[in-house]
Amino acid sequence: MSTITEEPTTPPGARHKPVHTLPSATIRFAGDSGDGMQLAGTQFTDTSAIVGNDISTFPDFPAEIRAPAGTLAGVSGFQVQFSSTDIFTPGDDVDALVAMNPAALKTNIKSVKKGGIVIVNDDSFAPVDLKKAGYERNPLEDGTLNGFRLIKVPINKLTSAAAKDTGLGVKDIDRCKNMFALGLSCWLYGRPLGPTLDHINAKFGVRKPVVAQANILALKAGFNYGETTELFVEQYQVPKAKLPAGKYRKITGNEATAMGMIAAANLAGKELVYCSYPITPASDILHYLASQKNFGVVTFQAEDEIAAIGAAIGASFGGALGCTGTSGPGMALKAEAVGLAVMTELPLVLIDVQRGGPSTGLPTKTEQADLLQAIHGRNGECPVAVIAAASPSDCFHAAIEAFTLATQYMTPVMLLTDGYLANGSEPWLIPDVSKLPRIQIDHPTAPNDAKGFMPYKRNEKLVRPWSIPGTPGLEHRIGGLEKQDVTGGVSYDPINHEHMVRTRAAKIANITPVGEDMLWTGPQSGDVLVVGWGGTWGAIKAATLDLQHEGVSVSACHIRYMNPLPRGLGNALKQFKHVLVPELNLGQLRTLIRNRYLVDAKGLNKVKGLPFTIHEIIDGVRAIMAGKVTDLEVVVGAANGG
Amino acid sequence: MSTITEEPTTPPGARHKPVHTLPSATIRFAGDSGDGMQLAGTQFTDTSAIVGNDISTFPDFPAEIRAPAGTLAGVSGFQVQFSSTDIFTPGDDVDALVAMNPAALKTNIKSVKKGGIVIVNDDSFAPVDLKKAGYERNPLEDGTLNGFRLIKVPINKLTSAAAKDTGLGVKDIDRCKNMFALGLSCWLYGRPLGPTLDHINAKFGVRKPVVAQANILALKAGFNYGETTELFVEQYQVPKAKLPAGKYRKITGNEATAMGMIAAANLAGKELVYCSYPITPASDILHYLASQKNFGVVTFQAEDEIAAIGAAIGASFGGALGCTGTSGPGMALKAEAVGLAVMTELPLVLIDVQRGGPSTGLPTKTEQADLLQAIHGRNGECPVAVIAAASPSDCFHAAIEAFTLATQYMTPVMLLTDGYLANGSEPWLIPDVSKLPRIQIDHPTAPNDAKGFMPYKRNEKLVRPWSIPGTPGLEHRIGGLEKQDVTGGVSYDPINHEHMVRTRAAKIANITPVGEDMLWTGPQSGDVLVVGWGGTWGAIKAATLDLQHEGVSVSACHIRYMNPLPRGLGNALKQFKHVLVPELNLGQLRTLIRNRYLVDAKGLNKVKGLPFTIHEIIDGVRAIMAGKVTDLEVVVGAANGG
Amino acid sequence: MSIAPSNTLTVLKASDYATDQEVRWCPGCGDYSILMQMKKVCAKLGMDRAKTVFVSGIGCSSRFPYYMNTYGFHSIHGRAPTIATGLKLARPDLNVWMVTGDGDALSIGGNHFMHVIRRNVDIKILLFNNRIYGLTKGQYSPTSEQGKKTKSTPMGSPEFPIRPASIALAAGATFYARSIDVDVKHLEYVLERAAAHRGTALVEIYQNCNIFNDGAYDHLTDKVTKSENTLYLEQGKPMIFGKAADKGIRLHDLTPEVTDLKTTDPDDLLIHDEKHADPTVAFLLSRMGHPRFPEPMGVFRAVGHDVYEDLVRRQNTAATEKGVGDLQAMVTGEETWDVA
Amino acid sequence: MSIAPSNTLTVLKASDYATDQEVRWCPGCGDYSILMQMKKVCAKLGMDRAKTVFVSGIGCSSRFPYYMNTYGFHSIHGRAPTIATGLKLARPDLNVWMVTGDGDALSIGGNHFMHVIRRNVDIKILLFNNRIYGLTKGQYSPTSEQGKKTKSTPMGSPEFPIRPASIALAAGATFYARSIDVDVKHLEYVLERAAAHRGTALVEIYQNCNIFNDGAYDHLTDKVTKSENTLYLEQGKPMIFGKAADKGIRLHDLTPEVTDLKTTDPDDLLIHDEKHADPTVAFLLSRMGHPRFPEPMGVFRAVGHDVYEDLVRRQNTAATEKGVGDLQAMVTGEETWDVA
Ligand SMILES: Cc1ncc(C[n+]2csc(CCOP(=O)(O)OP(=O)(O)O)c2C)c(N)n1
Ligand SMILES: Cc1ncc(C[n+]2csc(CCOP(=O)(O)OP(=O)(O)O)c2C)c(N)n1
Ligand code: SF4
Ligand code: SF4
Ligand SMILES: [Mg+2]
Ligand SMILES: [Mg+2]
Repeated sequence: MSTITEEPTTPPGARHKPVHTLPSATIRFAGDSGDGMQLAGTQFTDTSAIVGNDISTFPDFPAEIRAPAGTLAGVSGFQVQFSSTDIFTPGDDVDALVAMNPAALKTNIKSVKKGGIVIVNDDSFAPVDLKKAGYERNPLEDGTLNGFRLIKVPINKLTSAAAKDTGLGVKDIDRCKNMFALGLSCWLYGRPLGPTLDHINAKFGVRKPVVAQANILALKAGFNYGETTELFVEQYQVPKAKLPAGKYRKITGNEATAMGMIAAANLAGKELVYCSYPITPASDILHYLASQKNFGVVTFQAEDEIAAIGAAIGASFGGALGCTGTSGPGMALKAEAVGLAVMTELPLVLIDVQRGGPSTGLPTKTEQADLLQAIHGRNGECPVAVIAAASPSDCFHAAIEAFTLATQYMTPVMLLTDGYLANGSEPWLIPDVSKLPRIQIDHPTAPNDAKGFMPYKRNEKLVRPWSIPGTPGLEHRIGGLEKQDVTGGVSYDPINHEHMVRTRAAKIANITPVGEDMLWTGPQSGDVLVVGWGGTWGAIKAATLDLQHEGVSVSACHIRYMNPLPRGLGNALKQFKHVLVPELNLGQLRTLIRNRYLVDAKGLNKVKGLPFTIHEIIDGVRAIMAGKVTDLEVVVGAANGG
Repeated sequence: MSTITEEPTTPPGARHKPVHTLPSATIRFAGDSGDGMQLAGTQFTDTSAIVGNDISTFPDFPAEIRAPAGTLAGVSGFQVQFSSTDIFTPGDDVDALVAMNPAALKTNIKSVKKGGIVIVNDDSFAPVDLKKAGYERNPLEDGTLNGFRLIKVPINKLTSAAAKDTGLGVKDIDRCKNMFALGLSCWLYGRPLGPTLDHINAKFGVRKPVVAQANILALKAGFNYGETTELFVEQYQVPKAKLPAGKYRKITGNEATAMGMIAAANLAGKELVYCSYPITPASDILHYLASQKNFGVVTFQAEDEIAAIGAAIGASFGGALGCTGTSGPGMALKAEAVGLAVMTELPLVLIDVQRGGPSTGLPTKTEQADLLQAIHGRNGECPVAVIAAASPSDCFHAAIEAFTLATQYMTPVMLLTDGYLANGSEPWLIPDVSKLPRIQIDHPTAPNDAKGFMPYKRNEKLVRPWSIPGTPGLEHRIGGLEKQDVTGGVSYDPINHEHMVRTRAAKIANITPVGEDMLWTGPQSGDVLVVGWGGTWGAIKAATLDLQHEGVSVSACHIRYMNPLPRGLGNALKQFKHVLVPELNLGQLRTLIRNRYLVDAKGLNKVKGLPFTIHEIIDGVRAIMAGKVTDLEVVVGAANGG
Repeated sequence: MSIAPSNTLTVLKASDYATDQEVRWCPGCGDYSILMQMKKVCAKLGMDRAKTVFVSGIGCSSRFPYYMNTYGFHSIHGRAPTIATGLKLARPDLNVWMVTGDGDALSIGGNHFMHVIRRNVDIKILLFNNRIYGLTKGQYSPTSEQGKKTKSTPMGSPEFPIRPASIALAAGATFYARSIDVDVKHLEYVLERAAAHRGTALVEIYQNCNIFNDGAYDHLTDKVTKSENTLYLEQGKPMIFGKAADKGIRLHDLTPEVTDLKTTDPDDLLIHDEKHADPTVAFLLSRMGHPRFPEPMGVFRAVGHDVYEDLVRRQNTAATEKGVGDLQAMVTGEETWDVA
Repeated sequence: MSIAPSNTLTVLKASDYATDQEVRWCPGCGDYSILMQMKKVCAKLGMDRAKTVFVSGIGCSSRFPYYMNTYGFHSIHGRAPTIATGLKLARPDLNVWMVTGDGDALSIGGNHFMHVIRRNVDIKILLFNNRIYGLTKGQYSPTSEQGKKTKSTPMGSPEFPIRPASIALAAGATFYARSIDVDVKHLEYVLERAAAHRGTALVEIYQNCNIFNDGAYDHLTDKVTKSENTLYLEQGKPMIFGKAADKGIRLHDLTPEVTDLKTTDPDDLLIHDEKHADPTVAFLLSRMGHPRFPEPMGVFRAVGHDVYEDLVRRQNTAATEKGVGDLQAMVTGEETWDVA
């Protein structure tokens, strides 16, 4: 942990070249899956965070484990925006692209700003490399890159030159390329090498000193290369951001989700039993929890998603906090068992880290198309509570809220995140856990009725008691057949069935949020209200603020509680001329809003496996204000599939 | 097959007692699961149909195979309305109840009209029988039945007396009780015994002549008992209905569905491969199809519902008509695989015979709560076509339409029926199959593009070719990962993904119905429009006609195409002051309508595992006209689960 | 898992394990006898009702929990093993019994069945094998004989039946035993043995469905043929059967064969060893069946082995010994920075 | 099922079975070799590309169909057996191959795997067993050894590995063979044998995942230890192995044991019989494994047996012989009445 002094870090190379100060900048590292771009990006991010910038990252990797070297399919990218003001997205366009090979250049050049910097590894543009990337001619020569500031660097040669004396093998030295690129990037944006040096030493220092040395040499060579060569005429710096004071860390959505679950168990004085079957992009939650066994966390890698939810239900029946996590296809498989949890009214948390669909779809890409599945995807009238996290760090709180609702209302709760939140990261003002509210849970120990124990005798919130095996005198039996209210016996009585269907619905409908059910940006009335949910919060908020600065009468209402919808929402919607609902689907939240409030909400829908850019939202708002509703209406039409 | 002369059948016993003519009557046979009530009811129905009445039946049996004799759980009932006018439901209230034991009396007496006839088997009202049914005192004596026309008949004694000389064992003779009750009922309503005699002879005549004889004696004894004793002061007759001329049969929804599937295969010149895992109330479709192997029907009883849909998809890929049928819980399990069929754009028909939910719910009861699951119950944007049958015989046409759409649009099609349609029966004017339209299917035999075969090259309806293995030169590979349009190759390209998501949506949105997408009762404008779907058609139509006769400005629009919704619907809704949507759920169609058309449709919702009565619909319409919307709105609130 | 009552010392009778729910199986169903024997064993072992849980799937057999006055969970079709696994992971202290049918366990639930056995979770499984789908009114099941005519196979089932014992042993079952509904003493013995086993104990119970598959086991119940068709396995004893105990089982060219004791050297007979480390001999028994062989009854295999939830819990203990988790430390993580 | 080309007589080369798709496995992955051998065998047997279909589930291994220039279906996780079954029911004339992984076949797909084998559907199954989940980046699988440290088990897997061969044999497999990715000749031989079998032919292929489970089979590939750890099964031959062919397998007290040939009577050695009617011996082989035993390689079992789709189709034929279905008659039914 390093502390930062008040005076801004002066880049060490700053004496030689003019230094331009930027409010914020976005850099993307792109190369082969084997080129270590994720590591370079992460290090650059950590360094930027440590020097006090606000940061937001977007890693983007292929579905294949390791597609053939040099091919378009094999390109792995890592984008980070670092800023002196607070930011909410990894940035729309890239100021500087580092492309380690032609494939990386080809797949990423479109995102670079006109006039942006493009650093390419000159040594990997041989005809064979170009061919692999499907380039007829060499883009470095045929003018493809006119309008960009192209900087060709023979990274292979320079790296091996730098590390040749370490005695490390050619292959291993070659692996240091990413450190050279990182060093160069650090110089360009005046980032200190310290944090990376620490990281290298921590990782290899003891076990593989030679490897450590080689990486360090490459890193420094890259830095010095920027400083000494004439390729770069200027250098940049991004002053630290004015973030609220305190201790920060960087966090991804999956980390936050896992930590939130452990925190919830801790706050409830319960054991967490996490049951899951691996699936991208949810697997890391299982991995993280499996490494926290000293918190009494039990992880169960089940034989499939159905077994996972079954085990979670069994754990909840036993009195633990049962939870199951997956992604879209896995959630589809759990549908029948969710019904069992609804009928037995047991606490259960289900996490859906949404990815591109339908079917196997785009496993490593992000999307928001599982909302209606979460709400309607089961047989019968089968209501559950649904919460959606708005940012990587929000996953922590959303997870705690999910467990709080599940146990307070004896109901399954779905927590929706997505691939963008799961893998993206942001700085997080570390919370003081002693300040987090406890989760109060009482298991009955004695009969709750003169006639004996009544497992379905409800409290004023229509919630039944959570009585667990091992309690003498409360022996009872539950199951998936319709239950008689109060007694919990099997009942085929028509009146009781209607009563129970409506009771289960009312219990969910009347849930009182235990966290913010909507996040507002701007006043609660005006011309345009942008209503969003989930991982699009950052882009929508940034766009809304930009427009507000321009004097546009626009506000944003971001929904965290998808079911039940926020109490005030219906009224809030009516305070605006236009309602725009941007979603990474064909309009799922929109259908809920239109149905519930009969408000003619319009959709701004994107289904590309990618998050919104700020400009896409801004353009959407402009369009709707300009009355360009019919265009959007086409989208709306498609959205309803009919 | 018997033909009917113009003059109404005069009941043989008519000479002795006054005969009242009724426009229609409703009788219910109720007894132990072992009492053969389903058979008695079926025979009474067949006879009524044969004498030319319109009929509608409602069998209602317990979830247990054979619950303990005499208990409430073991009661099995069969209700039939027979009429001289055309009817659409098995009748609201019962004119005559035949109760074979106290449990049957207790569970059914509420449905009997004030002043209605209650025939009880006096021999089964011993204290022990009363106890089993939970009667403190004997209802035949304590005045419980004041206001009904109670007729006590010692059915056991009379039956054994009638059959004693056959030499049949006591147990077997006892089994003839239902025939005695049937005979008595036939006398009461002037039904001929002929059809039942034919049935008995056909069933036992050869194999078990003694059993046949005993049944016949009991049947006749029952009939004569009515005629000779003074218990009955009068007799009734229900003249034949003015049904369109032609040859009729009785048909249940499950029979019609299965026949429709075979017809579809036949009309398409294809083999039907039906893959299913048994589940109530869908199993009979499998049973029926398994007995039709001479139509080239292949039936596959899979290890579970997922295997069933997987096999159906495999069969479709092979060029057969793949179909899978189940009920709600099974449909939930198929969700992931439906996505695969959507992504691979293969024809597939899924049948959901809806039952009471959620979870295992009420397996033998009816409900309409799987509509939103059918439309939204999958991960990702995953549109399929959804059709709902309106009556038992309509299942035949709906099944043909489902296969037509599936093959013409290369898409999964969900066909929704329900337990009420599945087991209920009605007279059916037998169609001339030679008049049914052929289903045109073309499998490509040569490449469809200069560059070779393009499996995802679409026609003007956005439909890809159905090319099947075994065709030289068209070798290609499909799967669940996002497909590149035209080539069908795996594609992670953002633009292509959005294009494909919208293309799949548009393909479904633009489907042209191949049958009636809505059924209208009354003018297309007025005060109240009752919008329904599925098995509630009969009750809604009957109620609407009744109200129209009273001069109420009400029409009914019954939707058969749930997705895409009928083209004209949006406009039609706006031609009425009020829109009422009666559903056997908490408002699922209503959410679709409100979302799509922003019309403030109100719900009339019943979730009792039972069909609507005509009066419930009538009252609903009256309520909405009387401006009692807030009451209904409560229902609406619950409907949205939030 | 302690099965002795923690909360009481009063001795319980079989009837104390009955609920007020009326039993809703068909009159004459084999399930009644199994229920009775189970209650007897509970009483005999003085099982703590509060700490005992019966988990089931869906089927006639799966109604079982409603009739036991313990904790119970009547879940969904085929998934009981998953619920029982989660329950044991959360509550290793509970005495968990699972009740399932041939369809529930081997058709829709086959995979979970295999995996719970493989993991050797400490639960007792009662598999009611009536070789038919009872609750759905009589379709063939994975254990139905080939050619069986049922509602769904009017021309006979084209499928080859599966042997639950073979699958279980292949999955590494540490305990497998077989009995039959009507042989109450034997059934009681087997249930006791299962209760005493630590790990997954599978008891396959031949059960007569007198409505849809009546007489499926007549060869094993019929007074006359019974003893000719049943081989009672006894630990350490040679495999002998027949009313006159005049027949035995020996191995010839690695396959079992029935031999006449008059003409056979007793030492050639197979000796039953339920503790055999290698499951192969038990597997061999699982292949024996009517009509070629007598049906082995009793405990095929009972070996000690680590229990899944123990191994899982040990990891928590080991990790915790290195230091109980500190929430603030976890949330803080390794790399942090301060903003003043 | 005819596998000889119907439409052409031109001789095809292995390369003719390759698609234009670039192969996207990691460099060094064992899958490459399996793909190559498969293409060779296709060419050698002159398989008709138009009539051949590769069906797979999800996993690295399941990408296989994209690389075969035949018809192909890359389905969803664990469900390939169901799709293959439906395909064969509709089209018995097709030559259907299924490709799956240890997770796809034995974890999520375990039940379908068991049932397709039980039914003996005429498909060939290639099970790529790398004892890890490759595509999801390295979690343990049902075949991973106990104690294995993976992303999801940092303290070691608490599960007991399953033997695909044991499960398959318990389910009644009519053909089971085992080979390994790098032993190309042996793999080719085994694939040919599978192609020749009528019914479900399961081929388990030990495959190295050099990214997440590198060296899982070193004991079988390492020049030095290979022959000491491998037992090549040959029909009718005694089970002998070792570089110097100096060791054998014999049965002692019904369990296999390794014996030194110098001190053993050759007649005591087990003789391999893949045609043995009773699956018990094959089951015994399925339990043998490193380090206590050499790993048997080759064809464990290959017996003839009715094929599912034949039995199903025969019912259609039989029914049709009694009279092809008449649609009008069916719709009309037995009981009708006329309204004038
Ligand atoms: C998901 C699902 N599929 C199908 C069913 C219908 N179903 C209920 S029990 C059963 C099989 C019962 O057979 P078995 O397990 O042998 O139990 P038994 O009734 O014979 O005791 C089936 C298919 C269901 N309830 N749920
Ligand atoms: C329903 C579903 N659950 C989980 C996944 C994630 N997933 C894809 S492949 C796989 C396992 C792969 O292991 P294996 O079958 O051994 O194949 P390998 O990659 O090792 O060849 C998993 C868990 C998925 N795609 N779909
Ligand atoms: S159907 Fe068969 S198994 Fe079910 S309760 Fe009746 S007799 Fe028992
Ligand atoms: S991850 Fe392993 S199995 Fe998958 S392609 Fe790479 S090496 Fe092969
Ligand atoms: Mg059964
Ligand atoms: Mg694997």
